[in-house]
Amino acid sequence: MPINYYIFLSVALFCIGVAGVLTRRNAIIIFMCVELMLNAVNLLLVAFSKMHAHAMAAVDPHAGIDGQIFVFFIMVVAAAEVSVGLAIIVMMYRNTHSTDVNFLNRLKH
Amino acid sequence: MGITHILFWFLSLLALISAILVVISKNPVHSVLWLIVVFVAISGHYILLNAQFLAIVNLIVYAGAIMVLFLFVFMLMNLNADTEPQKNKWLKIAGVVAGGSLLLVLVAALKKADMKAQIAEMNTGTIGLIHNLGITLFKDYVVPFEISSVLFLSAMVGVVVIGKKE
Amino acid sequence: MIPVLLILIPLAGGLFTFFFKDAKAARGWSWFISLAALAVSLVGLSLAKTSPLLQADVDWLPDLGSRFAVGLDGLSQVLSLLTAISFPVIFLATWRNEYPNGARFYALMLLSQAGLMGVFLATDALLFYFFWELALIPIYFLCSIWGGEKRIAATFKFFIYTFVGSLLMLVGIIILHNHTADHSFSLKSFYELRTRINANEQVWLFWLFFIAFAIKMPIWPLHTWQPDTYEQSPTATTMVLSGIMVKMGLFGVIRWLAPVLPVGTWAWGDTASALCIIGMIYASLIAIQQDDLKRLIAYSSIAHVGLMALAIFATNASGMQGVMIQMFNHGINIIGMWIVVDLIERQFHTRKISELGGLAVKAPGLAILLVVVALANVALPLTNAFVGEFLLFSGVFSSTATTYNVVFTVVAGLSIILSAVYTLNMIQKVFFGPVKTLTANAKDVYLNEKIVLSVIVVLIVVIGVYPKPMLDLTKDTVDMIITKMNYKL
Amino acid sequence: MSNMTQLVWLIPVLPLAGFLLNGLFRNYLSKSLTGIIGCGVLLAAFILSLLIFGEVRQPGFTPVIVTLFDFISVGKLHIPFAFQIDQLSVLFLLIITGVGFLIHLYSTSYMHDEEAPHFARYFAYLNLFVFSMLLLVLGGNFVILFIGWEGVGLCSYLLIGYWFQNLEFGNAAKKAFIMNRIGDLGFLIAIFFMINTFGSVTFGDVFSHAHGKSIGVLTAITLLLFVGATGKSAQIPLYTWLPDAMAGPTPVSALIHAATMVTAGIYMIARSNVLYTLTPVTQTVVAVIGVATALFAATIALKQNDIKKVLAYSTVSQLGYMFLGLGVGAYTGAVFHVMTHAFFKALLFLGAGSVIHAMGGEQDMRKMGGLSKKMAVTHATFLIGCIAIAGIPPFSGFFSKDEILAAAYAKNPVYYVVGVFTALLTAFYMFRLYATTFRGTFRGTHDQEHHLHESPSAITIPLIVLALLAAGAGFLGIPEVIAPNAHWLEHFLAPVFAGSVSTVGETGAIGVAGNGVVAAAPEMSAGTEWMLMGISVALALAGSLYAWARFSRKPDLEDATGFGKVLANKWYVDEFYDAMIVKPLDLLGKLFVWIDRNVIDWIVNGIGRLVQYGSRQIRLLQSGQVGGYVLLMVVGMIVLFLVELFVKK
Amino acid sequence: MMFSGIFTKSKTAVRNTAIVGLALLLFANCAEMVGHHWFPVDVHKMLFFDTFGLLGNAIAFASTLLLVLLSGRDMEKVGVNLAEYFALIFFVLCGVALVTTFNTLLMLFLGIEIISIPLYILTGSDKRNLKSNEASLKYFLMGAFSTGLMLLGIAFLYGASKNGTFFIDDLWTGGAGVSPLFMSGLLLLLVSIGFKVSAAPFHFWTPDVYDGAPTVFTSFMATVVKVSIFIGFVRLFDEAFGATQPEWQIFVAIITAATLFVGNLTAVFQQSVKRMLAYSSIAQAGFMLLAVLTLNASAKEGILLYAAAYSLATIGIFAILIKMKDYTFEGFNGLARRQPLLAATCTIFLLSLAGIPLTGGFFAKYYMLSAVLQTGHFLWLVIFAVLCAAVSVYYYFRVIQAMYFKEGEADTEETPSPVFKGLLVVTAALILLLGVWPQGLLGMLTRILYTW
Repeated sequence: MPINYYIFLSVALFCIGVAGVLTRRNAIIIFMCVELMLNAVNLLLVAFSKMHAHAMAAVDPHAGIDGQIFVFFIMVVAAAEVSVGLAIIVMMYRNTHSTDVNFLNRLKH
Repeated sequence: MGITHILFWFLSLLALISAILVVISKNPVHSVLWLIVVFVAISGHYILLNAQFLAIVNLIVYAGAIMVLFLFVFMLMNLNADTEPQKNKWLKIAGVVAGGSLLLVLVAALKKADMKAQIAEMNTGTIGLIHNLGITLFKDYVVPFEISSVLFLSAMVGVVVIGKKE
Repeated sequence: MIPVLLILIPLAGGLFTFFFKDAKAARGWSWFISLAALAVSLVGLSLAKTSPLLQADVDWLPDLGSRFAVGLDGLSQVLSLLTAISFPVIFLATWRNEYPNGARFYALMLLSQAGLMGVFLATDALLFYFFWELALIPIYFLCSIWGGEKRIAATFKFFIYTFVGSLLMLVGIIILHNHTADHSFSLKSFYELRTRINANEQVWLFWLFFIAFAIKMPIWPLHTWQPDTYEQSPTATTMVLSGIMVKMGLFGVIRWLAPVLPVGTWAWGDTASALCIIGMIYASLIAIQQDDLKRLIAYSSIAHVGLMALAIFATNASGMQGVMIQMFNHGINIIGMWIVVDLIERQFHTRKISELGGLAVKAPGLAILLVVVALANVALPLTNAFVGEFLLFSGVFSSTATTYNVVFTVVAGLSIILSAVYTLNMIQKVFFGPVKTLTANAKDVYLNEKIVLSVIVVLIVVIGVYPKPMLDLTKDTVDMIITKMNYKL
Repeated sequence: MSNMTQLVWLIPVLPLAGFLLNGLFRNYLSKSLTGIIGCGVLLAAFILSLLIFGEVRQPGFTPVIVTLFDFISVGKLHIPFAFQIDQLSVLFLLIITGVGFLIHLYSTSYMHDEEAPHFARYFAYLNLFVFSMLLLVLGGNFVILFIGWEGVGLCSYLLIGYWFQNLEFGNAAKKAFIMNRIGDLGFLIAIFFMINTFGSVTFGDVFSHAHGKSIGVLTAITLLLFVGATGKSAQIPLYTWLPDAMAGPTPVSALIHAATMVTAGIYMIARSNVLYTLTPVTQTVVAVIGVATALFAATIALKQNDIKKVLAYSTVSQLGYMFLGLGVGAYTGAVFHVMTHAFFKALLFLGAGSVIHAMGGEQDMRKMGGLSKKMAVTHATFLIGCIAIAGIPPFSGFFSKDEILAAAYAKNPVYYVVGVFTALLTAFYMFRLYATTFRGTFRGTHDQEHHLHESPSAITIPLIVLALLAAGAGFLGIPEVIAPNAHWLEHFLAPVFAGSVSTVGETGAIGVAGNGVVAAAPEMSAGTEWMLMGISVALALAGSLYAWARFSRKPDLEDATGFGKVLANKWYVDEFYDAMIVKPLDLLGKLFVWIDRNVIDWIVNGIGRLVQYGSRQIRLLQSGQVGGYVLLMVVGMIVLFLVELFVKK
Repeated sequence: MMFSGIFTKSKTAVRNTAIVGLALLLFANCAEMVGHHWFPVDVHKMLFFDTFGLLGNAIAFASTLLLVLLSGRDMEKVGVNLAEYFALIFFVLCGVALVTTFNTLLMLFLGIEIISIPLYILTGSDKRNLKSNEASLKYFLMGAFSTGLMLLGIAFLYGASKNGTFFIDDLWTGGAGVSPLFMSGLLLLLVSIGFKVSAAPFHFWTPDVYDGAPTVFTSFMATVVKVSIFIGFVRLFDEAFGATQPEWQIFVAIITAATLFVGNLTAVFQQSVKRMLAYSSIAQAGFMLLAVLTLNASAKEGILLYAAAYSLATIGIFAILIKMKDYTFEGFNGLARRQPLLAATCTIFLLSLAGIPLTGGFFAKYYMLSAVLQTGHFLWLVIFAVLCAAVSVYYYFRVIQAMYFKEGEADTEETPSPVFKGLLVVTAALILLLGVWPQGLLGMLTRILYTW
């Protein structure tokens, strides 16, 4: 499968995520969109890793494995981020019974 | 046009559509569910790419743990469609436009790349297998692995700091 | 050795002065320090020009190619002497002024002296820039703490104005530094640059420096900070500003611009000269309109400095020689003027010319001394300024650097007449005429002021009658600079 | 005894010493002591000058240069502080110190009412003046000359404004100084021209190299010098300060504004006669200006009622004569007239002073009259003065004026006609003055009349001495036609003007013929000359007698009307200058003040304001909305990509 | 260390252990520099401990130490969880160590994450304070977003690399022209790191977060974190993209200009000193970006010098700021009367930030400018930067004016302890030393960097 497809697919997903971040006001949804972006990247990485594996198959059987390892680490980080992020959101919710980012405008100018 | 191709297109479409639904659906819970669909689709792609390990992990960690966490939070705050505040139209449009144009420029930038020749090999190759990954992870990548433990630790401490009653 | 002392004495003395509790003690101490500096500079004068004691060159930042290099040649001799003379004079003249927590005042004054000395003595571009800023900071504080009611705004404007200029100069210095053969800041390798930098580059590099110097002098139309600052700052500081700091600009051009970028200087000579001349006439006409003594002197100073700058661009020995001696004279004379203004202000709490009058009846001593200083201000023969302006004008007239030399001379010459107008007006309105109620019970000068003013008068006359020593002092430097300036690509 | 000339530096130093003594110790010296110092130094200087004169008049005397020290030396230019002694300078030495001494003497009594410190101040100024005047005439190069030149200007400023409490006087002083400055600027530029052309300012070098230099440059130099002269010697257009200068004490007017300072211009041009002889254009200018001034001032003098003003304008007019002389090349004649004028005009001023003194400060002739009975000496001497200035033989005025007129005729009859007409006017207004003052009946108040008295000897003695000189000085220059080779002054000054002689052939200018005999032009027959003399004498007599007769009977007391009014108001020249020069400059100054505040400074502050405004606007980007932030981030990113795609190449 | 932090309860003990720990860390680091490897760990080339990075570490650790010494007490005011705060700070330092010495994109990514996540917490650590919460949430959301960008960039680079690697020196393997994939990845990385160092137009989080966060942690973020990320920034662009410099220089130039412009201009209008400092930190970042732009020897020396000078001055000012009750400019009125020492040191810090000679700030700026001028291009940028510096004088001197020339009401600040004063003096002295005779630091740097 040509790599371009994967590139465009994940870029598309990524941009949908971006659009989500831009259009939604609910902090959690925004955060979910970010997760979407991350997954798009993951997909791309895996695709690339397979691409390299294909290209280098003759030279090195393990070529391109770094990509998948990296995905693994991304998941790790994402998990950590989620925990922290949700904690922050909950804290916010505790104080202002809302998760609407537009209410976050005490700090400006 | 073999089965892989069909699957590929199917999964891609599924992913894209449900991703869009994630963004546009009013009810946050629905968004979560659609997101899960996206993840599943992506895991499907992993399988196509013969990266079983990641596929599984993706399902377990994302579609499983993380999304449940999200849902949990939603329930906690019992948010639903009507609580979802309306963003003003212009900013919404601006957002869509911006996202779209980002897509455009990225595509435009990458289109010039002649990767036609480059092929991502499908359902072959061994690098995606737990065995190989494990070996690499614990040989070459042991340091980052340990580091990531620090990361988790910090996350833990952080959550404690925030969550702890005073 | 000598130059190092010249910088070190005021610096150390100033820092030490911060710890004084009692203003009077601080005053005495700082006077003593300034006298010490004067003594040192006199020693420096007495030494032979080739004496190794006049140079000092210590490793400072080898990696940047910058050294702590200071030296006394004719030019810096004159200016450091001026600085060294001025401060004791200023301290003594303002002896009776009371400053809230005065210790700091005197400390800052000494620091500014150190800075000024550094500027005039440095033979390393980076060092020069260092002191250039250093001289500014204390002055900034002096003006803003002890100044008049609109002081903060005025001095802040002054500070930013000059800071912009000096930053541009810094850029210029760095560029030149990159062009030097041995990647050093030393004056010597800067003087070799005129062969290494091609014409069209010199042409724009010129402005990076000239703007900085023009702001300092100041040259029209970059002068508007000056009257406000002079008006607002305490008179002692104003003396430093107008007596010495103004010379920093001229000095900069003579030492760091004209010989380093001769082609650029030639290219813009006429433009700069035109600005100077506009400034002279403009400032003189405005001075005639002024009712505030300080502003009047401020504008007259603009006119005088304009003439000196004009003569620099004449690019010949007599003009340059005139600048050298006139820088000294102008410093002395204008300080004399300020002293008188200070006396008047302290007595009558006004600087309005229209409110004064008939002082000569009550304070003949003051009147006579002022008249002499004022005559020097209009460059009457046998006063020091005549020698200076004579050389300046003859330099401008016989300049081969421009084709407009005659025009320049004639137009600039008008300022001679105008200066007579405003100076005489001032004398007239302040000292002559019937006594007014305000001046009815005026007191004459006290001893300390009499001494100071007499010193100044003596200097004025002596240099006016027998300028030879001064001229000989700067002769070699002048020739050196002129030869460098006459270099053509 | 050639060592005498080496002592020349003493001559200026003596008055300087007097100045310092009187100036520094003015609070401690008694008046008499002050007076002694003041006059003593002058007397000493006079004696020294006499001795030197004695040396100079030896046949075959060559000019002596005494260099004191090196004043300014830059590059190739060397300006020594040097004195030059030759016939011309010695002549002026004598006039200055001699007349100066007499006037100092006079002042001791005239200024006696001042209290001690001011009395001392007065003499200090006077001495300073003499000092600078001596510098002026002794200076061995143009720069030293210029130093004296400005020095005398300063002193005249100080002395005019001597009574500084009176703002009027102060303004007059200021006017004098500034108008002089205008002239000085010309002088200065002329000096720079010389430096450029000759590389030196020493008389010797300049004159010896003058030949062969381009006429254009020489013309420029001479014209600029002449500008200086018009300032100092009160010629059109810079003469208006002199009448106002009468604000000063009368002796000052006598010394500075009649006898010495105002003749500096003549001295300077006579000194540089070589240059002028080489530049006919300038000569014409000088002559025209001179004769015009003479006529112009004379007309004004006709209608003045202030006794000193009349004399002032007459001075201007006489100076005009001298410049006419210089213009037509009769240098000797000019100098001759300087001398005689010094005598009789000083005499007249001092006489007027004596009158004013007697009248208790009254200066208006209309309040005088019939003083001849009360003040015999003053009256007699004053009459002599009048005759002398009117040019009636055998008094001095006749000889000097006639020499000039003769030369003028030879050059161009028009000059002569105007000159003679002016002579007529001179005679007329002088005798108008005389008659109104001394003849007829007294018109002042009663206590004035009661106080009328002859002045003390300190005043009368100088009057008498000057009267004698005014009467007799003429015989130093007897015209050729009257007595061959009797023109002593001619012979005496011959060496000074020798430079011009050599050029007679080339330029055909009237100068001195080879044998040093005055050349009222070879082609001018003795007959013509007698005729000319006759005409001028006749006119002078007519004018004076008419005026005497008319104004003794009924002086014109009522204000002038019609054309007379114009004259009385001095042709409104002051008003003209005020409107044309002073006012515009004032407006310009105001305009600049406005520009300074509202344009230049506004721009400077404007930049500051601009920054603040920008700050206020740009901070609105910081909306506080995460959405907005991210949006802007994305936009920024897009921009970067666009640059990558399209701009960057 | 961290555990000790978590388990002990006495605050002083915690702080002391922290200080000791930091000292040890610093010492170890310096030892590492001079070549004593005490804990030899095989990092599989994931990290590369070169002098540049280690110096960066040293600066970061040292300034943290200084920060703790100066403002350690003030952390207690933030909340009860002192130990945790210290723990989090140490995590950040761990991340810093990674970012300054990373050798693969993976490590860079991890490092930045380890830096960020604790910072989200620290920002929000003042839990009852809505501003703090808000700041934290904003920081988190945008941080996560930028992480996404960074990852995409990394992915692109991975794809573009010849044979699939994350090692920064293998990313670019020469060849004719750069592939669009590579270029896009590079741009995305530029954006995301630009976000971290708050370069315009990716700086918007900075003012709000710095303003909202507890001042102690603001100080920490503005100095240690920012500086270390800059070290990483230079490292990345030097190692990975050095060869392709002409391709991306223009972008950095644009970003630099924007940053200088926005930072300086916006700071002018601020009323709160804290927020002003936030903007000023953006402006300073603009200057540091010049180093990234040029990447020549003097840029590398310069960035380190800049890091040191900037950190010292900023920490000092924040330490003084914490003592003030009122963060507006008026709060500083007449400080010179009441606390001459504070005012004096504060003045020195401000002068240093403004880049006046005799302070470290001058040489910092000097290096940056000369670095650019050596390239012979971008004169416009230099002039622009210089003018911006002139603008910066405006807002820095407003504080000085308030302190010296204005009359203020009594005690708007708590009286500082002598120890605190002493430390301030030391800091100021350090800055002056850097300003008068930077040879000490510079000499070492140049000697090393020319060999490196």
